[in-house]
This record gives sequence, structure tokens and C-alpha cells, in this order.
Amino acid sequence: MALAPEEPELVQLLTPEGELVEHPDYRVDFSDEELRGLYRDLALVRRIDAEATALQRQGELGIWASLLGQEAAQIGSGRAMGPNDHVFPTYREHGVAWCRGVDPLNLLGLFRGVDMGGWDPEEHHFHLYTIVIGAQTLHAVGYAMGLQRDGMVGDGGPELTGAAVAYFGDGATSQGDVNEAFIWASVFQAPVVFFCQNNQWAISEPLERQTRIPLYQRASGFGFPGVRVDGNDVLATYAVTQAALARAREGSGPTFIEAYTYRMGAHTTSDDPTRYRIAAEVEAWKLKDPIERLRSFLIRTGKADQDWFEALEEESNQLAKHIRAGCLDMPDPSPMTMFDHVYVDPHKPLANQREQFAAYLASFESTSEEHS
Amino acid sequence: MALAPEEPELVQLLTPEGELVEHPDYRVDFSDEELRGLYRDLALVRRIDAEATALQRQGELGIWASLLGQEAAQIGSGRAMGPNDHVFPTYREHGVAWCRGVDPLNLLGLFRGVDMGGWDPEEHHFHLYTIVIGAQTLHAVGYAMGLQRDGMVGDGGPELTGAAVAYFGDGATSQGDVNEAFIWASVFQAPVVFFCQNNQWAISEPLERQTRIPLYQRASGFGFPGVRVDGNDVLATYAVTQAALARAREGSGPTFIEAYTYRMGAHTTSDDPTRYRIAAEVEAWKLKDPIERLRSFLIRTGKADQDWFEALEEESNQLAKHIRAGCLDMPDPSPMTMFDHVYVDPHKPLANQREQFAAYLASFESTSEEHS
Amino acid sequence: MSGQTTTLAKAITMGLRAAMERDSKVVLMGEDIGKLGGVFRVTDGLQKDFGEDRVIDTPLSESGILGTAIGMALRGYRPVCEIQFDGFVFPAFDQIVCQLAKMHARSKGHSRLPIVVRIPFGGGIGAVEHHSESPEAYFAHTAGLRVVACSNPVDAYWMIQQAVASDDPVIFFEPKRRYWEKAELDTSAGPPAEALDQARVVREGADITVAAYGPMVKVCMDAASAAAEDGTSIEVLDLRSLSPLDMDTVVASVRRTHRLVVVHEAPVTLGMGAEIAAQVTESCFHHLEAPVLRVGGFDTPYPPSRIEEEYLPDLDRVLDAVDRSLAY
Amino acid sequence: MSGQTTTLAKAITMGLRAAMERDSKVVLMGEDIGKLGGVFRVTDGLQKDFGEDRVIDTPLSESGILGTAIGMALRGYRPVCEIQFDGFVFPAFDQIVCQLAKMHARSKGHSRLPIVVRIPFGGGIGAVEHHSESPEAYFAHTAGLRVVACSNPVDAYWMIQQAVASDDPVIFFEPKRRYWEKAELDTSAGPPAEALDQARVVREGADITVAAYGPMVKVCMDAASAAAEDGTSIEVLDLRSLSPLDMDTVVASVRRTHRLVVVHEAPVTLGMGAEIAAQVTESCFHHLEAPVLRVGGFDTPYPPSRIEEEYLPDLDRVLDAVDRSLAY
Ligand SMILES: Cc1ncc(C[n+]2csc(CCOP(=O)(O)OP(=O)(O)O)c2C)c(N)n1
Ligand SMILES: Cc1ncc(C[n+]2csc(CCOP(=O)(O)OP(=O)(O)O)c2C)c(N)n1
Ligand SMILES: [Mg+2]
Ligand SMILES: [Mg+2]
Repeated sequence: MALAPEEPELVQLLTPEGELVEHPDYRVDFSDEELRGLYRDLALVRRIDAEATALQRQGELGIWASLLGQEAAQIGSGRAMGPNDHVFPTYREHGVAWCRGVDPLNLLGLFRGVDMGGWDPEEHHFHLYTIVIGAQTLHAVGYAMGLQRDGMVGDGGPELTGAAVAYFGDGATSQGDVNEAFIWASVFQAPVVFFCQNNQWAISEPLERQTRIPLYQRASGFGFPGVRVDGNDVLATYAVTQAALARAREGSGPTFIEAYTYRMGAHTTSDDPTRYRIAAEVEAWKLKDPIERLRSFLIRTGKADQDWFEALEEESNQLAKHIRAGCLDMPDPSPMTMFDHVYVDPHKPLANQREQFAAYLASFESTSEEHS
Repeated sequence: MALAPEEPELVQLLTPEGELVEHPDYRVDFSDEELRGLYRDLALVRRIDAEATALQRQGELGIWASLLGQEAAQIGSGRAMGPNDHVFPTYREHGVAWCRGVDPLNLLGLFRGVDMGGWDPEEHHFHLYTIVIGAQTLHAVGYAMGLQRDGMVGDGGPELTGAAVAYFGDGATSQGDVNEAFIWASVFQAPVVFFCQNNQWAISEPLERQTRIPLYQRASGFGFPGVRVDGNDVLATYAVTQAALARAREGSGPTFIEAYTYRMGAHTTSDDPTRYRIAAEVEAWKLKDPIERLRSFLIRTGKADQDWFEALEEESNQLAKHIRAGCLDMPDPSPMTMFDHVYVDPHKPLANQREQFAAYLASFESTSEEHS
Repeated sequence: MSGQTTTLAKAITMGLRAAMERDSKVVLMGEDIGKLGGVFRVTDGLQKDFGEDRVIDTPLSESGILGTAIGMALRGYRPVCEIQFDGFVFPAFDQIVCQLAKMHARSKGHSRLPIVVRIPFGGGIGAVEHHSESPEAYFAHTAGLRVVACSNPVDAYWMIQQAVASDDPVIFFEPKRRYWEKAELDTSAGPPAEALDQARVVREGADITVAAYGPMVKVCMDAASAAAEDGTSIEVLDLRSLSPLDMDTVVASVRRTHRLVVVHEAPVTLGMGAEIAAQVTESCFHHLEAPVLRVGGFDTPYPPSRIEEEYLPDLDRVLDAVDRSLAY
Repeated sequence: MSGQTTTLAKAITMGLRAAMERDSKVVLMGEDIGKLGGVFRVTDGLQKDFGEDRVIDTPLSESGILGTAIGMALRGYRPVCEIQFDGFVFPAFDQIVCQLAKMHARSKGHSRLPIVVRIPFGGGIGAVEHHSESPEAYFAHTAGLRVVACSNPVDAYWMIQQAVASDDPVIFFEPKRRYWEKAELDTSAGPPAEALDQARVVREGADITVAAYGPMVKVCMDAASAAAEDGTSIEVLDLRSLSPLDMDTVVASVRRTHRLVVVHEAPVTLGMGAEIAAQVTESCFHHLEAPVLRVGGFDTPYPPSRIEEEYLPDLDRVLDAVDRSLAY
């Protein structure tokens, strides 16, 4: 089944046991504070996820797609980005959103059913979630082609150059769009990083339904490098993403990163994974938990003490409160908003529909306030 | 531009000069008669193509897609097939059609505008031409999955087993469908051969618009072998296709064959290649003509004599006459046929439309015979 | 097996099972349909009983599903494809419109594509974007396809089998928010009187006809009950087949009632109601006391689920249209 | 530059050139549009003058064209995509329906996609399959898109510029069999009185209205001339915009003439005529002397070109419908 992450091809800098290891091509150079920062990120996004899962159970969200187990893949890659790098996520990149400064509350709107994405994609350089599998990979390539045309590719460093980062899952690699994105990126040497979180499952389908060979090798057929990184290792993921971003920004074209990780939870809260996978597999992956290994490392090396962890716990509780309270406070949109932003320019028939519907709703107002 | 076919990766058994060369992995073992047979095929399909091109110029066909220059790729692969192998062509596989026993006249219907394909796909194990780029590659994979389910994969040899063969061009490799076909074939180990005629151009776009690296390497990213063969070498093409078919039929899965060749003429008779490619390129490829090299070989080795070539010329003339006369004789379909075969089962609204239209046409009959 | 209370989802499972038992060439293809039994459990248990060769968990590519299904059909199989949700049929649109719909005609009848494409459709389940679409008009505008929608467990059981038996490609719409609704299903009773391409009068009425399909049939039946209390007699039609449309049944009803309202979830503009209105007006020009009125989704993207109730036609909006028609 | 005789194809070239000169963010994308200048030469010379960064010969993948165009638009560009032929738009359908049409609303107005998708459409050029389709209704049924069709060189020149200037996505249909038709084009005269989303009365008449768009406008104008000789006064409308439909203009005309025939090449079922018939019947119920009649393609795949003349509405079929309407 799942390939052993100990295999040589896997880039790893921090073992499941929390030991640093050397890699010939990749290294990181973090201060203690930065390392604690990464831990904080991991812990807080897991907390966000737990809180959202709870909110769903309590009927406050219609559905939730948990990132449990994929925190390091998302924080490692998200923190490697510069200000001009632009993310095109799936529906599961809550950790990346966190890194891009999106208030987690804004993520909930989609899952609560009050909007389709509550943040400004430009402000955060973080595009809206894309639900149609794979579609966003082409958007990323097009955005990257725009960066090229804007002179944002070259040796100006992360402040003056930029790249697009397309997130997608192992299942998505079977979509035509994703493969077309590879072709376009390669042909135009677009500054794009393809960040695939191979969490081993596409709902109930194991990786073998999408590929016979390790996913990172897919890139070689399109003429650009593919690398498999331990997606549960935040340091390795950071290093690999940083290198790929640098390569993209300087004009050397795309890289495919396979972050080898595991979906610890259900596909979404609507899913029941006991129907299709065995508990032993999940247990085995628990031993590779992305947060635990960094915790061990920080404790063992004395880079963080008990006080610090406690303070973080308190911050985490505050964040959870913010999310919970914010979610419960989130108003339902007015029904009339469904007519908003369908078009930029005036559109007479739709304006008429809107007017008629407003009049229709108003006709109930005398007897009821339910549509007010 | 075009990579030199002398490069080591290219499988070649007969040089442009008509010399046999050895290859570590591929060989053919043809009798003199079989060799002459291949030459006959090459010459006759070129003649069919020339005649069709002439018919188009004379207004008898609306358009024609010439195979000029690609004869060896098509005859080599077409003759390698067994009775159960099923072909899914593009619109340019006139040579393969010939090998599958389709009367060339039946090919003309599509281009004359009297039908969409005039042969029975099952009878000839040769599917209709597909115009939407790449769509047929998935059909081939599905057909191959059918063969698997029919128990037609294993070690029964070509009489008891079968494979599907998908033809497509270099341009087609950029379509999502084609890449999905690779994935499906690989995941299900479907008995399919992907036969890509890289004729260096997709209408006006050179190969570099579709890929940065040699096309045959695409397959490696999907987990199955890719091989580049000299598509102007009928012997090498035969050998490589035969091996891939054997592999597919015995259950070892797909192979990608890149037949490295050249589109000597225009994309179709509607195209003007002088707008986008230089004469020198065409001249260079003339030296690698697929027919000339076999002719040199046959003559030099005494495997065919002047009489034989003259008899073939006569046969070729007869074939041309058959095509020309048959084309001119080809009746326009009755307008009412457009209602035929839209559905298998009765369909009342369409039957009504048909009836009304018949009545409408009949209303002119008193004054004119034009719709009779 | 005779009468038992069955959900619509389960009725389709039973119909598929019967079709698979009857003909070994019937194969199921789709994402998560095997071990998981589909996200709606419609194929639950079928892989276990018929094996992985006949119930195929496919790669995550809808064009791949349709394209390979076509190839399998050319080899003599009868694939039943599941599209996981309505909004995910579009990657397969090219294969459906250019290949599935046209290959029989293209081949002058040589090739047949007896393929069923099952699509859970419509809204009302509180889902996120792309999970509540009603794309039926795209298919009904496409010559060469048959398009049907079931509205209740009994029809679901029989119609899926008739669709599988059809030698033409059938786009089979399943009203996802009715999956869990139950009815008595007596499989030994035999199929309904109507053929797969026929509509049914599900409630007789004298004052006005309301035509619907799929999930809206129930809404219209409820509206008819409510209207009856106010003394208005609504005839309700379940169209069942959207292509071909059974206009004989529609026209016969309108000739009796002189008024027609068409109801669907899909956006009004160029929805099924447009076609029905155009045809009925032509066939019944002198019989109509009011123009055909349409109740449908607005011409907007499907909204966030918290306001989908307002987007979707409901009993009030149907009755509002009925009143407007009667007021002419 | 003032009055010159210009083909419709050339008028679009000129319009694209003007748009590109005006705004450096306008980029063209498509297959064979660069060196070749497009298979219809509509982009002829533009790559030479604006460079490969602004006139992009793309890989052979329509979903790729639309998907990357969306990405470029998100980066501030205004891509104009060419789909080589109508029948090849379907691989891009998912990107158009699920992304292009919906992203502005999805983002609550944050993201704009000022993208034009140019599609040469319709039959009559003796082409093989997939080169003569009229897929406009699929797009007009899709909320979030604007859909327009030009019918003559002057409109073509202005409408393409207006489409590029629009901040909404526009599906821009070009009547391919009219590419070579000529008219006087005085670019200094300024755009027509009608906005991009407005219809135009192209011939006034009293007895009946005939509405068409794209290639069928000429057919209807010819029909009107022929009918005039027989004493029937046909008012001809060029709809120009298919989404939104300019129903004000249509309804005003029908209120005068009391009769309407809608003409298009697309199959009748769920074609634009269905929507217009439904709306006109509702708006003009008491004004109509006859039901709205539709003349369109049959509900079959587009036929082999040797019989396309019979498939396509022509002067006779338009007049036949006019006669049938007048006979009510
Ligand atoms: C085009 C399309 N088809 C089907 C779906 C339904 N669907 C949602 S998520 C999913 C599995 C995705 O798997 P993967 O790409 O591995 O991402 P993961 O959920 O594991 O993060 C499927 C099939 C969809 N959203 N879009
Ligand atoms: C989906 C689709 N897009 C565009 C076209 C128009 N078209 C026809 S042939 C062609 C180029 C094909 O190139 P290639 O695959 O290399 O095959 P070749 O013609 O060289 O044999 C194009 C773009 C098409 N037929 N289908
Ligand atoms: Mg996954
Ligand atoms: Mg080519």
C-alpha cells in the first residue's frame, strides 16, 4: 500500500522521532523563534480544524473538509512563500490560508453555506477555494503567465518577483485539466509550483486508482522536475517549496512537489472512511504525526519550554473562541444577495428578476417576517 | 527544431539510404515477398492520397487530410496488427485503413461531405475517424478494458487475444483526454498501444508548442514504456508496433510509440504551410522519404526488379481509376437521411420533424425536382 | 420479492442489481462507487456481489469515465456511469455532446452506445457549490441523447432498468434530495404503464395543469393539495422524459385545463419550461386562456445553501404562478 | 482611417487591433492564431505587430486556453480566446460554465474576468463534422456569461471592441460563413447607437416580425425582400445579444406586428427561439395573432455537408413560417 516514507527518494529533514537529518540538496536555517513560529502555526491550524469539525457536528456548518494530518505540508509550503506568490488552493488548504493571513472565520462561510468564499483573493494572494477538482491548476498557470508578462520573473528576489502555487490532491492528478496545466507550464516555463498533497486517498479511492508509479515521477514526462517530500515534515516541506519557488521566480519553470502525507480524518464530515480503509493504516500514520515530531524536537533541544507551550495553548483557546463565536454570529445572507455580482455591468433581465422577486417577497411581509 | 533522427534513442532498422541496420531490441524477419508487400502498401497509399488530393483540387472533395510522408508509420504499424486488434484513428490514418481492408473509396465520403465515415467499424476493426482531437484515445482504452473482460488478454497469441491501438498526433498530446487515457490505461493495465505520429506540426504550431522534451518520454511519467521509432522506416515501425502489441495482448499494459516523422504536405488542403514553415525543413525531410529508402533497398538487393515495379505502377493506376470513378459516382445522400440513426429506438418528436420536412419538401416537388 | 417500503436511492440500487443480473454486459463505472458504494450509497453492495470487473472504481476524471465507457460500449458492454454530482458532469461534456450523442448517427447505425449516465441533480440538500445544479437543459438541447428524470422510488426502480435496456444513450437524472423518500415498491407488479419516454398525469385536475419532473413533482403535488383546499383543481404532470418530451400528454392536459405552469429548479432562461412553453403555445394557441408560465431557478449561479430555499421553487411560488395564470 | 470596404473577418481583425492598441493588457490566445493568423486569418498580422507575448499560439487544449485565460485575467489581463471552430469549445465547457461564468459571483465581486471567447459558428461552408455547430444556447442558459453574435462587418468591428471592454465574460459568436461578406466600414463614424446588449431593427415592417442573429440575419433580410414583392411587410430584427436578450426591442416590434418568427441554425429544441417564444407569449399574450413560430436546425446532429443546405433554414423555410403565421 502506502510506500514507506523511509525510502531514499523522500526528502526528509526532521524524522518522525523529532531528529534532524541532513539532506544533500535541501537544508533550512531557522532561528529558534522561527522554529517555534512553525510549531505555533501547526498547532493553531490543527485547532482551527478541530473547532470547525466540532461546529459541523453541532450543525453550525453544513460540511467541513478536515486538514488533519496535513498541517506540515500546508504550513511548510505556506511559510515558504513571498509576498508576491499567489496561491490557488483546493477546498482543504486551511493551513495555507492561515499563512496568507486569511482570518479562519472567513473560511467557514463556504462550509456554513453563507457564501462561496469570504476573503479578497488579491489582498491575501490567496485565491478562492476551488471545488471542481483540478480546475485551479490552469488558473495558476495563467496567473504565472501574467507574472511573466509583468516582468515579475528574474533575479529580483522574492520582493520583486513572484510565482503561482497550485495546490491539488493525489486524486486530482487524473483530471485532464491538471495534466494540461503541466503542459502549459512546461511549454511556457511559467513560474508555477505544483504542490500536490498526496494524502493517499481520493475520498474512498486509494492512490493506486490514479497512478501505478510514485506521483512525483509524473513531472518527468512533462519535462520538469518532480520531488517527493515528507509532507509530515514541516522543515523539509519548507525547504523543498522554497527551492521550487526560487526556481520558478528566477525563470527556470515549474516544479512538481509531491508532499507525501496522510488524510487522518474522513474525506469530509459527510464521509465514513471505515467503509474503505483499515484502522491499522491510520494507526501507522499516527506515528508520523507532523506536530508531534516538531514538539519532541523543540522540547528535547530546549528551544521551547513548558511555559511557552502553555501560552500557546491559551492562544489556541482564544482562537477557538474567536472561531466559535464568529461562526455563531455569522448572519445568513439576504436572499436578494443571490442577484449580486452575477455581472459587473448592468443586466436588465436579471435586474427585472430581482425586482420581481423582491416584490414577491414583500408580498409576504405583511403576514410574516421570515424573508425580511 | 526537429531533432536529428540519427540520435541514439531513435529505433531504426532501415536507413534513409536504404541500408539495413541492427538494433539490440528490435528486428524483423520478412520474406522477400513480404518486403515487396510492404513496398506495395506504401506506394498504393501514397497514390490514394495523391488521387484524393487531386480530387479535392477539382472540387470533388471539400477537404482532404494528406498522409504524405507518414506512409511508413501507418503501414508499419497497420501491418503489425492481428485480426482482433482494434484501431481508433484520427482523420489522417488512410494507410492504416488500407491495412485494415477499408476500401479507400469509403474514406472519401467524409471528405466529400456525403457521410461521416462510410465503413463498418466492427467489420474492419477500424473505428470511424475522430475529428475532435484526442477523444478517440479514451475510446481505445475503454475498448481495451472490454477486451480484458472478454478474456482476450493473455498468452493466446494474436488469434485469441487482442489490443486496441489509438492513433493521434503530436498536437493531440496536449489534450486532457489523451493524458487521461494514459492514466486509465496505466492504472488498469489495459491492452492498448498509443501510436503517436509526431509529424512535427499541429497545423501551424511546431512541436515545441506542445512539449519541451521528446514526446516518447511523456509515457514514463505515467508509468509505462515510451519508445521513439523512425516513423519513416516501415521496418522499424513494424517491429516496434509488433512488440508493443504483443506486450499489450499478453497483459503487460500500454506502450507509447512516438513515430518520428514529418507532415510533407499542408495540414489539409485548406492550409497554407508557407505561412509558417520554411522550405529548407521540408527539403531536409525529403531525403528521409519512407518509400524511397525501401525502393533503394529492394533494388540494390535485387528483391524486386523493374518488371515488378512496372506491374505495381499499373496496379496503382487501376486503383487511382477506381477511386476517381468511384468518387465521381458517389451519390449525394437524400436530405431525409439526416434523420436516420439519430436514435436506435423510435423517437416521436424527431419522427414528426421528419414527416413535416418530407411534406415541406414535397410541396416543392410540383414545381421543381431539386429535392427529389 | 414483492411489496416493501423502499427509498428512492435503494430503488435504484435494486434496479441496477436487476439489470446486472439480467445482462452480464452491464457494468458500472464511477468515482467511489465500489467499496464505498457511492457517496449516496446507490451502488452499495454491488461491487461485493458482482466484482471489481463489473463495478469499477475509476480514476478521478469524468471525461475518462465517459470516454472509456464509449469504448466499452463499442466492445459490446452496457456501461452505467455515475457522475458523483451534477456540477461535475462538465469535464465530460465534450465526450457526451460530440461522441456519445453523435456516434450512432456518425456510423450510419453501425455503432450503438447503450450507455446510461446517472446524475444526482438538483438542490435542497444544503451542499456547497457545484453540488446542487440542474444541468438537464444542456442535454435536452443535444440531439442523439435521451434525457429522463425520475421522481419517486417506483419509477426509479423501473426507469433505471429501462434506461439500461435502451440501445440509445440515456442521461438519467436522479433527484438527490428525494433519495431518502420512501414508497411501497412491489417489484413483482411489473413496470408502469408508461414507457420510458412518456409523461404521466400524477394528479387529475380541471382548472390548470402544472408540469414538473424530478424533485419538483413532490412540490407540485403539495401545491395541488393546498390549492384544492382553496377550491382550485390542479392537474399535475410528471414529465419523466425530458428528451424526447411527451408533448401528447402535455397538450392533451392543456386542452382540458387551458392553462399551464412549468416548474423546475434549473434557471428559467432556456430551461425545459422554455421549450414546453413554445411547443404548447404552438399546439394549443386557441386553447390557452393564459400564457404558459414558468417557475424556475433565477438566472444566477446556484446560491449559498443558506438561501437556497429562496432560490428553489417552492409551494408558494408554484401557487403564485397558478394564481397569476388563473387571473388572466 | 475612414470609409473602406471591409470583410467581416477583417473588421474583427481591425477591432482587435484597435482594442490591443488601446489597452496593453489585451492579449490574444488560441491555436494557430500567431504565425498563421488563425485558420480564418482573423488575427492576421497581430502577432507580428504585438509580439508573441500578446498573441499567444497555445498548446492544443481548449480547457487549457480557458483555464489559463482565467488565471491571466485574475492577474489583470484581458484575454481574448479564439476557439478554432464551434465544435471544439466543448473541452473548455467545464472551465466556461463552472469557472468563467461563476467566479465573479463566487468572489462577491472581488475577482473580475473580462475575457472574450471568440467562436466562429454555424454552417454553410461545406465543412466536415464539428465545424458547423451552433452551440449558443448552451451558453445563453448559463448565468454569468454574456453571449453576443455579430452579423455584419460594421457591427463586428464595434462589437468585438465592446466585448473586450466589457468587464464581464463575453462569448462572442462570429458567423463564419459571413466572414467574407463586405460592407463599408467607416471607423471614424463611431459605434452604432445600440449598446452591446441591444437588438436592432434592421428592416422595418408592418405585418410580421422575424428575429434572427449571426448568419441568419442575411437570410431573413433576403426573405423580407422577397416577401415585399408579394406584398408582405416583414420587420427584421438582428438580436445581436443572446444573453441578455433585448426583449424590449423584440416585444415592441411584436406589439406592432402581432406576429413573430424566430430563426436560427441551432436545433429548434431548446434553441434561442424557445426562450424568445416563451417570453414573447408571456409579454404579448393579448397582442399575438399567431403563436411564435420557430425556424431552426432539426434535432439531429449537423448533417454531412452535401445536405447541409437542407438542414439550414433558408429563405424558403423562413417564408414558409411567415406564411404559416399569417395564416393563423
Ligand atoms: C470534477 C470533480 N469531480 C468529482 C468531484 C467530487 N470530489 C470531491 S473531492 C474528491 C476527491 C479528491 O481527492 P484528492 O484530489 O486526492 O484530494 P483530497 O480530497 O484527498 O484532498 C472528489 C471525487 C469534484 N469535486 N470535482
Ligand atoms: C478539440 C479540437 N480542437 C481543435 C481542432 C482543430 N484541429 C484540427 S487538426 C489540428 C491539429 C492537430 O495536430 P496533430 O495532433 O499534431 O495531428 P496532425 O494533424 O498533425 O496529424 C487542430 C488544432 C480539433 N479538431 N479538435
Ligand atoms: Mg487525496
Ligand atoms: Mg502533428
